[in-house]
Amino acid sequence: MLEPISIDLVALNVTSLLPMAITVFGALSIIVIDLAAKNLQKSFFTVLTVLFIILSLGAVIGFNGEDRAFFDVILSDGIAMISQMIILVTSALFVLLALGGRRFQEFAMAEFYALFLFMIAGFQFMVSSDNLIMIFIGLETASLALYTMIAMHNRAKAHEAAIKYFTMGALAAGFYTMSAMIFYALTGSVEIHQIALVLNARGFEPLVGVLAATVFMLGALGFKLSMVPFHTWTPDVYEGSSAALAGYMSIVPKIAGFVVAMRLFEMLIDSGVVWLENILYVAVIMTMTFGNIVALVQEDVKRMLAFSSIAHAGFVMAAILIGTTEANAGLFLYWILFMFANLGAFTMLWATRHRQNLWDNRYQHPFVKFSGMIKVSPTNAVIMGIFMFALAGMPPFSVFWGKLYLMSAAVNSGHIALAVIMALNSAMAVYYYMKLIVYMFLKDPVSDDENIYSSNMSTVLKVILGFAVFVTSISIVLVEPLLNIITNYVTLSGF
Amino acid sequence: MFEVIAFYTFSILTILMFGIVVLSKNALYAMSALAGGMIFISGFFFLLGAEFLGVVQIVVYSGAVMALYAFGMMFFDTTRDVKENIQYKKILYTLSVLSAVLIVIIMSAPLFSANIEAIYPSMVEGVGNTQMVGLVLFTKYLIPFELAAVMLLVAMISGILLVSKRMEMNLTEEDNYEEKGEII
Amino acid sequence: MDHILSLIIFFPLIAGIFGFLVNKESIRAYGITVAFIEFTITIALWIAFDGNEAGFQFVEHATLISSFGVSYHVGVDGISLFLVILSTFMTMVALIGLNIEKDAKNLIISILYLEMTMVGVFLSLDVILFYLFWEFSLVPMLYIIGAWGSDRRIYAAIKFFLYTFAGSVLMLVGILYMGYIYHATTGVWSFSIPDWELLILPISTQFWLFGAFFLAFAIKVPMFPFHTWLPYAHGQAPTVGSVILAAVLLKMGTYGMVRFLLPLFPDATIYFLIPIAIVAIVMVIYTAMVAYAQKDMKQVIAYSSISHMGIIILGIFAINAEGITGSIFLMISHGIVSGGLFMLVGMIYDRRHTKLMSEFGGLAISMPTFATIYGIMLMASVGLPLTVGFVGEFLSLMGFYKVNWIMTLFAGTGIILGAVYMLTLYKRSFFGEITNDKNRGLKDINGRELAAMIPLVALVVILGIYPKPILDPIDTSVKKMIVLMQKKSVLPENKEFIIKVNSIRGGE
Amino acid sequence: METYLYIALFAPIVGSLITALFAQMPKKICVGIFTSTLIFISFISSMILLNYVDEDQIVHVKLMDWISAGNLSIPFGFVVDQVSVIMMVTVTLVSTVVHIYSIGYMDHDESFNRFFSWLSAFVFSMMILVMSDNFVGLFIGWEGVGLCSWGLIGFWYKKHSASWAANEAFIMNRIADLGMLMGLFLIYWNIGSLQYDIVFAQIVNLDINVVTWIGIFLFIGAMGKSAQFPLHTWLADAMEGPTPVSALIHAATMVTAGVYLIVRAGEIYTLIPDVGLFIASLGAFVAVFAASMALVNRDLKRIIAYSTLSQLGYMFVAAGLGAYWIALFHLMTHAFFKSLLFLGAGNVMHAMDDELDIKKMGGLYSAMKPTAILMSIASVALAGIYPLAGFFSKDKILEVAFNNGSYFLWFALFIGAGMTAFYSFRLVMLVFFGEKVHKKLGFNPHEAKPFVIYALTPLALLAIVAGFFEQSFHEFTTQLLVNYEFTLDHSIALILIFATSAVAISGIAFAVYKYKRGGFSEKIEEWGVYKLLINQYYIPKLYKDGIMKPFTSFSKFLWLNIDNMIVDKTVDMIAGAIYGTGEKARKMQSGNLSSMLRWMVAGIIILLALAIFYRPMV
Amino acid sequence: MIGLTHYLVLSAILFAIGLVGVMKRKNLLMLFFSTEILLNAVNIGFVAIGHYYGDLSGQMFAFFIIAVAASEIAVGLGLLVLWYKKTGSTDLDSLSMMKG
Repeated sequence: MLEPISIDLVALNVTSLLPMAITVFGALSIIVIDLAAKNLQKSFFTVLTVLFIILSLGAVIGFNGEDRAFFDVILSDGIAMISQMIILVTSALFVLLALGGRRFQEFAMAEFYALFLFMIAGFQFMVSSDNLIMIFIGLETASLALYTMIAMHNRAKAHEAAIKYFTMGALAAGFYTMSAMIFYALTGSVEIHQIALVLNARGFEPLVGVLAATVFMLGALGFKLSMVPFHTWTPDVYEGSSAALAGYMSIVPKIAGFVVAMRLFEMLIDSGVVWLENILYVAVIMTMTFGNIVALVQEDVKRMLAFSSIAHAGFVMAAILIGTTEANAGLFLYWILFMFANLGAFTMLWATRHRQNLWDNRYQHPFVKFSGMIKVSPTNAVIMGIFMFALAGMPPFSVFWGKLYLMSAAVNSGHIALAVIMALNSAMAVYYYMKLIVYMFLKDPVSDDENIYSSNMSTVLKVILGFAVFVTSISIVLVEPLLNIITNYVTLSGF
Repeated sequence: MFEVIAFYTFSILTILMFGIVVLSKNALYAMSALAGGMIFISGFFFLLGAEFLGVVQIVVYSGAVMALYAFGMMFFDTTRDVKENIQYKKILYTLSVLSAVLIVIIMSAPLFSANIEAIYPSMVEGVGNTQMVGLVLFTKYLIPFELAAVMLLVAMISGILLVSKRMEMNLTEEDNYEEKGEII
Repeated sequence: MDHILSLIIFFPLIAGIFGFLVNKESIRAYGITVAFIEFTITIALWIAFDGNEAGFQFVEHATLISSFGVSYHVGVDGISLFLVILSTFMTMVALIGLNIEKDAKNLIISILYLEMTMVGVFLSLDVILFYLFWEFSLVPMLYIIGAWGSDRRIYAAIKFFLYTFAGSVLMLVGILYMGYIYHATTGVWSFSIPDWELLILPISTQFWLFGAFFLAFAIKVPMFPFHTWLPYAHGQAPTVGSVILAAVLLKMGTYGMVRFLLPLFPDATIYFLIPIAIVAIVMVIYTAMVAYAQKDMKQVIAYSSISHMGIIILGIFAINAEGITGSIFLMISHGIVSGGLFMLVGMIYDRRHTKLMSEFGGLAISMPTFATIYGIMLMASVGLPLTVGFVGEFLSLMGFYKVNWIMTLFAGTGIILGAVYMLTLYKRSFFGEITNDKNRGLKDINGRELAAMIPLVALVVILGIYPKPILDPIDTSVKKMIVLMQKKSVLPENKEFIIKVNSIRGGE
Repeated sequence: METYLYIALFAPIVGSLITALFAQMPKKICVGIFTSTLIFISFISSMILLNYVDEDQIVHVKLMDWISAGNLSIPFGFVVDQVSVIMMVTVTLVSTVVHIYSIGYMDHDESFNRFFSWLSAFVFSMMILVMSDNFVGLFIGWEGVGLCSWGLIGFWYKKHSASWAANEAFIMNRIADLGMLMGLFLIYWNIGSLQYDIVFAQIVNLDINVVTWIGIFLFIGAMGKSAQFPLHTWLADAMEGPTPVSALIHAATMVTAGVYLIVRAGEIYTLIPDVGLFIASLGAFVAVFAASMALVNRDLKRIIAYSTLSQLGYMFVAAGLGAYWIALFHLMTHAFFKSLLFLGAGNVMHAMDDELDIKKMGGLYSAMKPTAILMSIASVALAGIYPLAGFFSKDKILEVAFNNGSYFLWFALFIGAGMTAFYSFRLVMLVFFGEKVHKKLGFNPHEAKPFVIYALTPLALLAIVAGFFEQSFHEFTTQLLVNYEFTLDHSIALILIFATSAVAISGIAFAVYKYKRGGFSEKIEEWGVYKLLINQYYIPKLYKDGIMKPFTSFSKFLWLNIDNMIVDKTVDMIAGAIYGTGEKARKMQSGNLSSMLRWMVAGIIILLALAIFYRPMV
Repeated sequence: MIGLTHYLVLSAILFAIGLVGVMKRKNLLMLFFSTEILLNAVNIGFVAIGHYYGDLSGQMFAFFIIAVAASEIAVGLGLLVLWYKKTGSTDLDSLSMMKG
C-alpha cells in the first residue's frame, strides 16, 4: 500500500528555486502585460527584462542555503552559482542591445522578451542540477526559445540559421538521451553523483558501456560547445542571427554546456578514465586549431568571430581536461573576460549594422566594410581595435589574463605540451583579429560617410560599448577580485 | 512465452514501420508508418508494465504529434512523392552501416548489473503503475515537471509566433530610408 | 624620487591620451615637448642613480594579482638604465626629425605609446609585466609601419607582428612554467625577476626554459634564420618607425637575453653557448654579405643591423664582464648609430622619394653637410675608434675571445665586411660625379634635420671618447650578475667555466 | 714637459677641427697658413721634447680613463720616450713641410679648406699612434690614420678611381686590423693589461706559443698598414690621392706605422726569433718584388710608391732580425728623402698638368731646375750613395742581414739595392733629361712657386746629412730599444759596403747610360717578364677576379637565393600552409545541413569506434 | 526469455534507423520524423531498463522525452512553415545561403 506522502517543506529548500522562479515569473508577467496593454514600446520590455534579470541575480547572490534541494534535483553549488551569475549578467548586457537605433522585428514583440527570460530560466535549471532529466529539460527549454528567437530576426538567413540549428539540435538531443540511457543502464540512476558512485563501485565495467555513454554525451555537449566535428552549425547560425543574439550565443549556452561537461567529464577523468582524457585532449586541440585555421580565411567579421568562438571554446575546454581547481577557476575567469570582449565586438557589429548590403552581396560585415575606419570614425575604430586585441589575447586586455591563467593551469598540472599548443594557437589566432585591425587602421576608407558606421548606434549601445571598453582595458585589476570570488565558489563545489 | 512472441512481433513491426519512415519516398506513407511505429512502441511499454507511459505514447504521439504533422503536410503540399537528391551515397551507406553495427555492439555489452538497488521502485505491492508514476512525478520530479510545462509553453508561444501574421511584416522595411535595396 | 620609474613609464601614456585634445597644427611641437620632458626625467634618473650600487634601484612594488603573484614591480639597474635613456632619447630625436604631415596626430600619439612600452620593457621586474609591455610594443609599431609605410607596408607590418608575436607566446609558456616551478619550490607565487634569480634549477628544466625564452628573444633580435621580417619592416616602415625599431625595439631581444637567460639558466647558457655563438657568427657574416648585395640603401642598413646584433649576442654569450658590458654598450651605441643612419636615409628619401643607390651618386657635391654627417655615422657603424661604435664592438669581441678565439676571428670578419658594404654604399651614393640630374639641385640638410642629427653626432663622438660614465654602472651590475651565475650554476664544470672566462690567463 | 706633450699632440687636431668648420666655404688661404702654423708648433714642441728625452727622461701622462670593464682598464695615456719622440719629430717635420707645400700645391683646388682639415686630422692620428702608452691607444691612431688616409686618397671623390682606391685601402687595412685586434685580445687575456710597460715586463712569463701567436697577430696588423705582401695592392692605388698626401701618408708616416709597431713591440719579437725571421724574409721578398715592379712602370707616382714598398721591406728585414734601431733609422731617413721625392714629383705633375706618364715627359730639367736637383738628391739618397742618408741606413740593413747569417736575405736585398738605383735614375732620366717629349704633346711646364721650393729644402738638407747622425741616433734609441750586436768583422763589413755601393752605382750608371740613348726599344714590351711586371704580377687582377667578383656574386646569391628564396620563403610557406589548410578546411563547412548532420554522426561513429577499439594503458 | 539486452539491441537498431533517416532525408519534414525515431528508440531503452531495475526513473525520463519531442515538433514545424512561406520549399538543399 502506498504510504501517505509527507514532505518537509524546509528540506525542500525552496529558496534555491528563487532565481529561476523570478525569471519564469518575469516571462509570464511579460506575456500577461502584453495581453493587457497593447502598443508598449520595446524599451519598456527591455528594461523590464533587465529588471527581472537583476532580481534573479540578486536572488543568486543572496542565496546561502543548502546545496541540494527538491529531492536532490536542484544542486545549487558553487559552479551553479557562478555560472548563473555569468549567465544573468551576460543576459542583462546583451538584452540591452535591443535598444539600438533602428527598429527590428523581434524586439518589437513582447514574446521575444518572454522567450528570452524563459531561455535564461532554462539555462539556470540546466546549470543548477546534476540530474540528467533536469539538465535535459532545461537544455531543451532554453534551446527551443533560442531557435525561435533566432528565427524572429525575420530574414531569410535567420530562418535558415534557425532551421539548421534546430535540426542539429534535435540530433544532439537524441545523442543526449542515448547517453543518459546508457548511463541509466549501467547504474540505474540518472543523477551524476549517483552515477559516479555506482560506476566506481562497478570499477567502470563494462568500460565499453561507460565510454559509449561518454561518446554520446560528447556529441551532445560538443554540439552545444561547438566542438569539432559537432561545430558546423556555429558559423552559419552566428551569421544568420542578429549580431546581438550571436554575441549572446557565443557566451551563455556555452557556459551552461561547460558546467554540465565539468560535472560529468571531470567526474570521469578524476576516476581515471584515461580514454576520455586522451579523446578530450585531441578534441581540444582539434577544436582550437580548426577554429583558428578556418577563421583565418573568412571574409566576414561575424563569421570570423564565430570561428574564433569555436577556437576559444576549444581553449577553455582544455580546463575540463586539466580538471584542477585552478583550471576550473580559469575556465570561469576566461569566460567572464571573454564575455566582455565579445560583448564589445558584437555590440560594435550591431551598431554598425546597416540596412543594406553595401559592401558584399552576402555578408553584412565583410572586412572591407571596416577599411579605413580610423579615418572616418576614429573612436569606433579604436574601440573595435581594443576588442580585437582583447580577443587576440594581447596584454593587458581582458582575454590575455584568462589565457594566462588557463595556460598556467595547464603548465601546473604537467600538461606542458598542451600549453605549448595553446600558445601556438593563440599566435595563429592573432592573424585574423589583426586582419580586422589592418583593415580598420591601415587601409584606405571606402566611404567618407561616418553614418555608415553608426546606423544602429544609440545611447544605450554607446554606454554598453563604453562599459565593455572600460572593463576590457582595466581587467588587470579585475582579475584579482574575480579570481577570489570564482575560486571560492569553485572550491565550494569541490571542483 | 507470450512475452517472447509479443516482443519479436512488435520488434519486427516497429523496425519495419520505421524502416518505411526512413526509406519511403511518399511522405504520406512515411507519416502513416511513423504513427504505426509509435503505436507499436507503446506495445512495448505495456509489455514492460508501464501502462501510463504506453497511454501517453499513444495520446501524445499518435494523437498530437501526428495531427501536427498531418497539418504540416497538408500545408506543405507534400502528400505526393518527394524527390530527394541524395549526394555522396557511399559516405551515407558507410556511415549508416557503421553506426548500426557499432551501436548494436555496444548495446549488446553487459550493461546491466544485478546488484543495483532501485531508488524509486516501480513495483510496490498493491500500487499500480500510474499511481507510482504520479507519486514520483509530483515529488521527486516536480521541478522537472513544472519546467516541462514551461517548455511546452515556450513551444506553444514559439509555434504560434512563428506561423503568425506578425512574422510577415518587416519593421526595418517600414522605416523610412532614403536608399532602396535588399534588406538584410 | 620614489615613483620616478612609474612616472617614466606612464608619462608618455598620459601625455598620449591628452594628445587627442591638441589640435593638428601643434601636435608635432607637443610630441617633441613631451618626449623632451620624458627624456629630462630619465636624465634625472641617471643623476639620481647610484652607480656603485649593483642591485635594483628605485624599486616600486604593488601587488596586482596576489593569488597568482603578479605584481607591478619596477626597478632599474646599470643594465637597464641606459637602455631606458636610449629609448627616451631616440624617441625624442625621432620626433624632432619627423616630417610626416598625414595623420600626424595618430602617428605621434602612437609613438608616445610605443615609448611607454619600450621603457616599460626595460624597467619591469615582474615577468608578466615585462611580457605585457613586450607584447604591447608590437601594436603601435604595427600601426606605424602599416599606416605610414610604403607600398608593401601591410605585408611588412603583418609579418613583423605575427613573427614576433608567435615567438613570444612560447616565452609565455616558459614564464608560466618558471612561475610554476617557483611556486612548487617555495610555495609562493611570484613572477618577480629578483625572486626568480634566487632559484636554482635542475639542468633539464633549464634547457627547456632556455629554449622557450631564447626563441622569443632570437626572433626579436632577430637572429639568423629568424631575421627575414626585419628587412621588410625596415624597408616599408616610415623613417620614424625604422629609427625606433632599429634603435630600441631590437634591443629588447638582447636585453631579454641578459636579463633572463644568463642569470636564470646559467648551465643551459653555457651548454648552448657554442651553438648560439655559431649562429651568431653565421648571422654576422651572412647578413653582412647580404647587406653588400642590396640595392636599396635602407636595406643595407637593415641588414647591417642584424649583423651588428650578432656581435652583441656574441658579447652576451661570452659570459664575462668584458663581453657583457661591451655588448650592452654596443646595444646603446648601435641604437644611436643605426637610428641616426635610418634618419639620414629618411632625409634623402624625403628629397628624392627613392632609396635605390643606383639613383644616387655624387650626393657629396650637392649635399656636403649631409654627406659629412652621414660619413660620421657610417664610420661609427663601422666601429672606428673614438666613435661610439668601437667601444662595444671591441669589448664584445674581446670578451668572446676568451671563450673561443677561432670563432672570434670569424666574427671579426664582420668588421671587415662591415667596412666593405658601408663604404661601398657611401661610394655609390655620395661619391662620383652627379649622373642623375634629379640629384643636382638637392637641398642640403635643413634646420629641423640638423636639430635631430646634431645630438646623435655629438653622442657618437662624446661617448666614443668618454664612455666611462656609462660603462661603469653597467659593469657594476654585470659583475654582480656574473657572480650570481657562478653561484647558481648546478654543474661544477660550469662554475669553473665562468671563473675561467672571467679571469686573466685561465684562472690563475 | 707635459704641456709640450699636449701641445704636440693636440695642436694638429685643433687646427683640423677649426678648419673643418670652413670645409664647405671657398678657399681661404689663411686656413692653410693656420694649420701649417699649428703643425709647426707641434714640431717645435716635439723638438723640445726630443731635447728633454735626450736627457734620459721619459714623459708619461695619463689624460683620462677611456674604457674600463671587467678587469680591463684602458686609459688615454701618452708616453714620450726615445722611440716615440723620434717618430714625433719625423712626423711633425715632414708634416710641416707637406702642409706648407700644400698651400701652393692645392692652390687651385675648390676643396682647399677641407684638404687641410683632413691633413691635420691625419697628423693628429699619427701622433696618437706614436705617442700612446698602450696598444689600444695605438690602435686608435692606427684606425685614425686609416680613416684620414681614406678621406685623403678619396679626396677627389668625384673621380671614380679615387674613391675606389680609398675604399680599397680602408678595407685592406681592416683585414689586417682584425689580426691586430686578435693580437690585442690575446695579450689582454694573458696579461690582463694592454699598457706597454706592463705587457713588456710580463711577456717573458708567457708560454712561447702564446707569444708566437701574439707576434703573428701583431705582424698581420703591421702588414696591412705597411702594405706588405699580400696586402700591398692598395698602396699603389692610393696614388690617386693628392701628391702631398702620398708624400706624407704613403711614404713618410702612415705606411711606416707597421714598422713602428714591430719596433715598439721589440720586446715581444726578441722572444720569438722564428717569427722575426719570417718577417725579415717577407720584408726581403717585398723589397725585391716591389722594386721589380718599379722597374717597368711608367706612372711617375706609382714608381715612387713601389719604391716605398720596397724600402718598407728593407725596414722589416731590419726589424725582423732584431735590429730595431736600424729599422727606425731607416724609417726616419726614408721619410725625409721619400717625401722629398714625392713632393718633387708633385711639382712635376703640376708642371705637366697632372700628367703622370714619364714617357711623355723628358727634358724637364731646363724648365724646372730646382725641382730636378731636389729630386736627384732624393734619388741618390734612395739609391744609397755615400754620403747621403740612404747609404747609412740601408747599408746597415744589409749588414744586419749578413751578420745574421741570412745570406739569402742579404742577397735579395743586395739585388734590391741595384734595382732601386736603376729605377730611381730611370725616373730621373726619363723625366728631367733626354728628349723633350712633352713639347710634342703640347705641355707647357713651369716651375712651382718659390716658397714651395723653399719648403722642400729642409727635407733635402736632411736627406743629405741625416746619415751622419747614425751614431748619436744609435745611442739615443738603444736606451730604450734592444741593442743589436754586430759580430761581423770590420773588414767584411767594409767589403759589404763596397759591394753594395758598387751595385748601386752600377745601377745608376746603367740607367743613365741606357736612357741617355733613348732607353730600351719597344720590343721589351713583348717580353713575358715585362708583361708580368707591368701587370703587377697579375695580383690586382687576381684579387679582382678571385676575390671581389666571387664575393659580389656570392653575396647576391645569398641574398636572392638563400635569404629570399629559402629563409624567407620557409616562413611564408609555413604561413601559406596554415592559410591553405584553412581554405581546405573551409570546405568542410559546406553549409549543407545534410552534410552537417553527417559530420555529427561521423563524429559519433569515430568516437564509438575508438571506444571499442582504443584502450589506452592507464 | 527476453532480457534487457534484447530491448537494448532493439533500441540500438531503431536508433540506427533514426540516424540513417537523419543523414539521408532531404525533405525537412521527413527529417523531423527521423528525429522522432531517435527519441522513441531511446524511450524503449529507458522503459526496459527501468523495468529490469524495477526503477521508475526510466519511465520518468521517457515521459519527459515524450514532452520534449512534442515541443520540438511544435517549434520545428513553426520554423518550417516560416521557411516554406518564404521559399516555397521544404527541401533541405534550399538552405544554402550560408556556407564557408
